[in-house]
Amino acid sequence: MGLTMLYFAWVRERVGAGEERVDPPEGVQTVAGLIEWLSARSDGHAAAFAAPSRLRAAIDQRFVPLDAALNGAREVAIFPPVTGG
Amino acid sequence: MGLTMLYFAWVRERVGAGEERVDPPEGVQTVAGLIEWLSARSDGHAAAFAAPSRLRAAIDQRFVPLDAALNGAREVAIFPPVTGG
Amino acid sequence: MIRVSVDPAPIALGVEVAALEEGGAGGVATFTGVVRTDDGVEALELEHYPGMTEAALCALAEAAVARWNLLGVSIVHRVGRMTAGERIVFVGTAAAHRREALDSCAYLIDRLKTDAPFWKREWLAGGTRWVEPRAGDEEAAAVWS
Amino acid sequence: MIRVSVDPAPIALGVEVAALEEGGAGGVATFTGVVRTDDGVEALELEHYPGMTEAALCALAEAAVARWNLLGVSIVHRVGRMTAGERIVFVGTAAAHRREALDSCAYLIDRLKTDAPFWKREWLAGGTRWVEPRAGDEEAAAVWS
Repeated sequence: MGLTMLYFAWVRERVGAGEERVDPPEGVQTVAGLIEWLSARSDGHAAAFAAPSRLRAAIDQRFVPLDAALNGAREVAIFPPVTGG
Repeated sequence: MGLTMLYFAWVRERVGAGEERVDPPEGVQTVAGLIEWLSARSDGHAAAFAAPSRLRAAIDQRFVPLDAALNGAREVAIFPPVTGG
Repeated sequence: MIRVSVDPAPIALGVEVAALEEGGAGGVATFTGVVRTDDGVEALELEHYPGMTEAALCALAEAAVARWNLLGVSIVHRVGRMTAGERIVFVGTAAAHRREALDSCAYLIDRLKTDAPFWKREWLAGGTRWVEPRAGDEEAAAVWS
Repeated sequence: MIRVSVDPAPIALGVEVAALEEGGAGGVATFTGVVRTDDGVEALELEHYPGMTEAALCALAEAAVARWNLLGVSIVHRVGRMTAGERIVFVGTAAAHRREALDSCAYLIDRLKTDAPFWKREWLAGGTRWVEPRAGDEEAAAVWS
């Protein structure tokens, strides 16, 4: 059972894609764990996720803290702090 | 040296005029004194000025309390509390 | 930019907002008062004190400019007779940052209620009545002093 | 009435205000964000999270309706590329009394800054840069919770 990852703003630019399907191993249980695991996928991922304190996340279109559990998540988005309005 | 009196809203309606020239005697030194003196001019004036607590005033186009001194005033307006906006 | 107008013509909101936006501001806040359609009021009549009204609105606009860093202030008040759904008053402010625009806009309408010589008369099916001031208006204006 | 829109087309302010005024309210408060012309920014690009954005704006509008007695709420956010002087965002509220309209309008724009997934990129003469969140935005949003 895989996950849809979405990336926005400079996270998207550094990763080099706005969306990808991933299939993390059992041990990856939180957003923070997912970010760490994703960092190994490419230099772009590593650059995007180098400073977790600058990252924000949403699980299934709801903002969550980085220590939120993934259980049951279908869509996880990683992005910088929002700057709308 | 006379004064121009201006009346607005229900004060104007009760007095029966929006403007009049008056020449109060020396003893009339404040807006409150002026209101008391004007009350004797007609039944309309008396009705308009019966409850001074419901009246507000301006001297030369500036809001003033009823105990404000008239000295040098050229235009005095008497009206109910304002209700704009 | 300070624009103050007391006019029997309908308030052209688009024109006022465009003038505020042209100043290069980051944010524009507005408040528009509209004749309510709910409580049986068929029309509203606004009387004012010509000369003093314009001076009072200019003084209000200048007080806002002195207190906040504003790029534009507009105060437009309609006078005469108007019907339900029509605009009575428009206040708008433009500033680089939203807080200044929002706060100064609230200030202008709160103070206008107590500081400018306007009187409202309602036309109802049974006749007319002069509107009494609302108890909260004095307190709302006092918050800013 | 709740209207929420996320659209690459320019924001039609007149249409939005008219919809708010039609509700029979006594007061309509609005805030419009405009691309500033001052600091060398030639254009602004707004990226967002389709689906989540609309849901976040609807949730925000519903929170305002739950908190104040409102007759109408509009939130319109532009996305894509826009140039200096163009509108980025419009929030507007309609209520019987001005305080509810003013407070809920300020609430909506303060919370929108932190609660909706938009990202701004500035286009300058020398290139582009992603906008960093302003330090005060978190505190401004927290005031309302």
